[in-house]
Amino acid sequence: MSNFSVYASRLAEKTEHFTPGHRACVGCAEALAVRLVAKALGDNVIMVNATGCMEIISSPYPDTSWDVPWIHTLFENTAAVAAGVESALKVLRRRGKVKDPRRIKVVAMGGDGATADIGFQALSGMLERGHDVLYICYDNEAYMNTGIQRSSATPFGASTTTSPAGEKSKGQQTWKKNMPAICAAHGIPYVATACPSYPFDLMAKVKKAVSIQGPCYLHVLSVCPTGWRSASDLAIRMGRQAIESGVFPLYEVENGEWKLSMDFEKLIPVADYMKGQGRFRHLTEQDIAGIQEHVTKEWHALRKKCGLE
Amino acid sequence: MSKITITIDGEKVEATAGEMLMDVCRRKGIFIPTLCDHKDLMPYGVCRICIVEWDRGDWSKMITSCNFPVKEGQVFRTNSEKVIRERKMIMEFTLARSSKTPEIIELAKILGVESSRFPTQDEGCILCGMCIRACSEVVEANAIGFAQRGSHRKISSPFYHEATDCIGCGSCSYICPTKYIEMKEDADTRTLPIWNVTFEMAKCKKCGQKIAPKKQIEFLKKRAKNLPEGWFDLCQNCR
Amino acid sequence: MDISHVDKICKDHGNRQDQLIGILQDVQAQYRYLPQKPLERVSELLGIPIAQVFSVATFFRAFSLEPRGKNVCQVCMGTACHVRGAQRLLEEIERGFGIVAGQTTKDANVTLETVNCVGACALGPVIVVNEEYHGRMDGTKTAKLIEDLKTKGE
Amino acid sequence: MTQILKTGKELDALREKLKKQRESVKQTITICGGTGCHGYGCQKVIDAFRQELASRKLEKEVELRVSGCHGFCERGPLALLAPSGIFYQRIDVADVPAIIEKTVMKGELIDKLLYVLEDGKKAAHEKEVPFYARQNRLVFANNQRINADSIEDYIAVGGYAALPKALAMKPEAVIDEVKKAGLRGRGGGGFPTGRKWETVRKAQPGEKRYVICNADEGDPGAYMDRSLLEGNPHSVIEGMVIGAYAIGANEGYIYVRNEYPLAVKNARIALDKAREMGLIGKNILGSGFDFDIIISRGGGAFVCGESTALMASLEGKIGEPRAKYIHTAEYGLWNKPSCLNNVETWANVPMIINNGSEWYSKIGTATSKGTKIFSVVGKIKNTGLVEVPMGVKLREIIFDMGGGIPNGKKFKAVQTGGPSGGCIPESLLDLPVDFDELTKAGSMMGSGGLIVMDENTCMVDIARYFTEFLSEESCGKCVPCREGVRHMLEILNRICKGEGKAGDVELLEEMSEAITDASLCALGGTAPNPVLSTIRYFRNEYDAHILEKRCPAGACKALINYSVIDKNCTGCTACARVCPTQAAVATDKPAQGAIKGKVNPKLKMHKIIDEKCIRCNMCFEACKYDAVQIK
Repeated sequence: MSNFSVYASRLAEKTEHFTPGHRACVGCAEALAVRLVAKALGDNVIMVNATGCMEIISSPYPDTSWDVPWIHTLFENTAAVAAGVESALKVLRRRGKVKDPRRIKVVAMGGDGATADIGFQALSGMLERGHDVLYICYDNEAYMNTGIQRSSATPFGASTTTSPAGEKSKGQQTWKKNMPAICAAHGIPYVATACPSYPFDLMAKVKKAVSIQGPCYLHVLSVCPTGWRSASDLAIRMGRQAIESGVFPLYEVENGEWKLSMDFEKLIPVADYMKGQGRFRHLTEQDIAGIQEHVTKEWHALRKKCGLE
Repeated sequence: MSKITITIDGEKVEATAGEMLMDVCRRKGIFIPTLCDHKDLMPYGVCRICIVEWDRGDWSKMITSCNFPVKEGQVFRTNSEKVIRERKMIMEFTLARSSKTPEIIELAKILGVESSRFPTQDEGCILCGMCIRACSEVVEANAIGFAQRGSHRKISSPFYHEATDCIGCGSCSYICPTKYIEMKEDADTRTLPIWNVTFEMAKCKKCGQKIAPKKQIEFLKKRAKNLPEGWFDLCQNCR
Repeated sequence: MDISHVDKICKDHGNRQDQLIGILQDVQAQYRYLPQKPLERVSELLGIPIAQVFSVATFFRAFSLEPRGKNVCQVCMGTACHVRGAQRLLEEIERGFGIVAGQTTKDANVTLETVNCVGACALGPVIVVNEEYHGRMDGTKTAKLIEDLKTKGE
Repeated sequence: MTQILKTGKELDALREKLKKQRESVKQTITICGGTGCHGYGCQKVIDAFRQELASRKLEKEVELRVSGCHGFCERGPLALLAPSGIFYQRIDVADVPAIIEKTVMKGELIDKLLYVLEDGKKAAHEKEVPFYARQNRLVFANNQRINADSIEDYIAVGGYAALPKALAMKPEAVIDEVKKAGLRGRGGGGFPTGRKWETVRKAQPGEKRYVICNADEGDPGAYMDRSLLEGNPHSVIEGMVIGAYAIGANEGYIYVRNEYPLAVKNARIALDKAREMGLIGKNILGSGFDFDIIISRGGGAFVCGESTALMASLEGKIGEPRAKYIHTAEYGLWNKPSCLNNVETWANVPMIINNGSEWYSKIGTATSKGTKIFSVVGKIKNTGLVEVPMGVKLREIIFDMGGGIPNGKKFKAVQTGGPSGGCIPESLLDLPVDFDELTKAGSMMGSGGLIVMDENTCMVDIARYFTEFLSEESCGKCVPCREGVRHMLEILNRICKGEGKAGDVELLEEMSEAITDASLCALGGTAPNPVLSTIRYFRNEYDAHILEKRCPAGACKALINYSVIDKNCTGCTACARVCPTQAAVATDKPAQGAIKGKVNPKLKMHKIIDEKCIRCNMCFEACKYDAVQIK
């Protein structure tokens, strides 16, 4: 699916449901990801949006970027609200108040903090109860909205305001929490990872996820030039490098079956990916070698799960 | 283009003269089912599911909204009993043809059709012609077409052999609404089994990643002018 | 296969796209069917994609992509012929040659086809053998026709 | 030497000259050279005449004309002698010397070649034959007066007189004349021709435009267009030139079926001749108007009768129609304004210009003007082409001109409008034939085929036949037509096989609604007509098939049996000899039937073994003693 590049782009949906004019930073890949997701979802959808960058930038009073039904929720209850919306729809339909014969898709979205940390238990509950909701996590690897504090999704070695690099510290001291694997462990029908640097892959996965009945989880890596301290014109390339280096592999877990979306004969060095980012500037070659080792190990473990090794 | 007012389901709606009715309905959030319409292709009007009733006062006429250019003052009904009844019948026809295709089953359910009263088949292709139209209108490769006619009609490569004009861009596979057209890729090749073609992939001179089928790049080189030397040798990342 | 005829046929038609069907008719008359090579040449000369030429060649009833027999036997299935029993005659011929409509006998002697009205309704039922009209056919006349065709093949 | 005509006056002068030439010939023999008569072997008769005339050195005094179809195909080969007006029918090669010897040279009648009237008297002239007597031949008139391949003949009988007249008028005035005449398209839909021309003239100012003649007569059972184009191609060409002038087109097409080789040939000759004489081409008759016509051959697709499909096929694409929310009059061939009319419509045009709209509009009914050619075929005595004024009753056509049903059978229905039309029962035979009345009865005018059916025709089988035809001829583009008609056929097949279920008829009606309303083109839109009209008028036959598993007409193979009536069987063995499956066999009992009044006890009675019988009808046809019966 990766190389539909030339012609498919002319056939892709052109209507925007996440419209321009929002307040995202220059080069924000997360806003791009939301735009692509909104395109793939179409207009027959209800969005449930946790507090975070995407909520703030898209709904400054009295404006909105959304032309689909949209509700803002708190960090901790996004998944719970989405589950409520979905249940309410069921009831309204039963009572004949909703007459549209189509399935109305309920999509919850939040950042990595709202997903992996604060809203974690609500998410787990929603997945476990089997609501027909697609949960999308836009992972920019820290609390960017509030000023770049670390989250449990911040990668090892990254410098944030709460995991600053200095003489005593080398930045984040723990490995990134593996949210997709955790969600897959709930036994839900569909889990996938995606990145806006591969727009057709991302849109295809969104379309697939909403076509599946039951809870689905999509984890989208979103490059944040502000928080990662990288050049704002390199967000797309950085996303590609994350995938090509194996730092953030693209895969799907459909009914417990793991499938790699993009396989590589040879991964590019992690160092190539890290060198453009200010948050990793302090790391020594030795540190990076350690990270490389970890990434390689994880990559092989993943390929094994996918039955490729 | 002049602004006009038409009436849809009793509501006055503003539109541009000559705009297709389906687009007006979509903008208003009125659900019109369709299986063959695509915004980037010319309207084709074959699935007929998008029919609506055009109210002419003392009589009415069924029209397909995807290719109906609206004019000032026209009145339409998108959910009259007649529309619902006839859509169901057409859906039954389509469902009988593609009884195991998830996308068709889902749309049938939406329209209130659980099963078809006619003998069923399991045809993945619904003959919407999107692949053929994309290939000619968007890609301009004209590699594929319909063969035969009537109930024998099928999509086909010339002579049912290798589609010699195919460049392997995969647009047909991308646009296919029922995922009938498969595209397979491995390390060095891309295959579209339905057109009996396999392509060798060009690789990026710098990073070695696959870019596109070599034939597609040749096709593009002929058409794209004023691009820097070696533009096609590199992948998007390395350019 | 000698495809030089194709160039002449196309030239006679002025290499015009609007003459495609006529050109295909003439190509078929030349080769008794539409082989792939000549069609590719037509596509090239007229600037019509081969996929489109192929679509046209399979769409219209008059064209055959399979080699046809030395003799072409067409049974008119028009309404006038139908009400006068054309179906039975067709079945008789099918039995006679052991093929069904649209097929060619194994010895490539006879191709059996049905046509929708040859416009000789007053003569119905009509059987056209190599463009010769046989009108007011019945079982006995048809039996004779079958015999004649069989002898022609020997 | 062909003269190039530069003005209308030169044309008139030429006409006078040709007329004189024509008059100088003492006698003419006109042989019908239509496809029907060719089927009867008229070519041999023509050759015989030629030889005979040559051997008697009469070529100068007696002109032999091979004309287009005379219409009375039932009685071919036909000959018409002038100036005596003697009409001979069913001519054999052997009769030729006698005709020359007796009739041409001495003016005597040959009794056996005359048409026998119902009262046993013989008719020597066409006018006395009921088939011709009641017709009003306008469009068709010249067919038997001219050599089909001679432009001189056409000019001599007044052809191309309308052309200079029209060229002297303003294009708008020509359109106005056609509008006032009330001419409606003869192809089936009956759209007012003048209005169509006007739309084309006004569409896309400054752009190129086209006129097209639809000679892709796809309706099985109709062949008037074929006969016109074969017999009098110049009238069609003249009509097209006038039409092209009126709408401002410089290019025209004749889209003709390849199944009509003679029509292709004659039209081609006619175009070459007209071009040589400057009647088409550059600066026609010095008017400054350029127009030329190209022949395009069709590939055999009924759907190409649909204007958009025909145009797609002209463009070298597959013949699939498109939605007509944007009319072809505005965006037609190559997206340019295009005017498509069928052969008969074009042939009407010169007449209107020659005689004026007032004259024309007096013929016909209030909404349908002029005459219409019908092909009367099927189970009828006098098959052939008749041209009658609009508004004539179906009964007159079928019984008075057509002579009724042969073999003493009863009339059951008449199918009008081809596969898209419907079946009309006896009770509606007094219906005047015009566009609107036929539509009201659930059928349509179509191109004018009238297929007559007798009591042995099964109406369910007819519905099945048309549905099968349409299912095969559907282009397959849109769902209701491709899938719907196929399922209808499947249901009808079941009914004909005796596997019908209660509710099938209702399901057919339910399907019809969606297929009619939602199909893309008129083929699908009218596809359920045969089914609906037979259900409407012959519901009892459906019920007999479904509920009683019986075919009242004895036509559906699965529902009938062949058996031998013992008392009629003479033991002649004719059935056993023709039976392809040895189902008809001799028993050991002696036959009871008499041959020439005598019973021969040595001959054995025959029987038909039902299990072996394949219902091929051969024994029924072979038995001369009515001993084989169908139940």
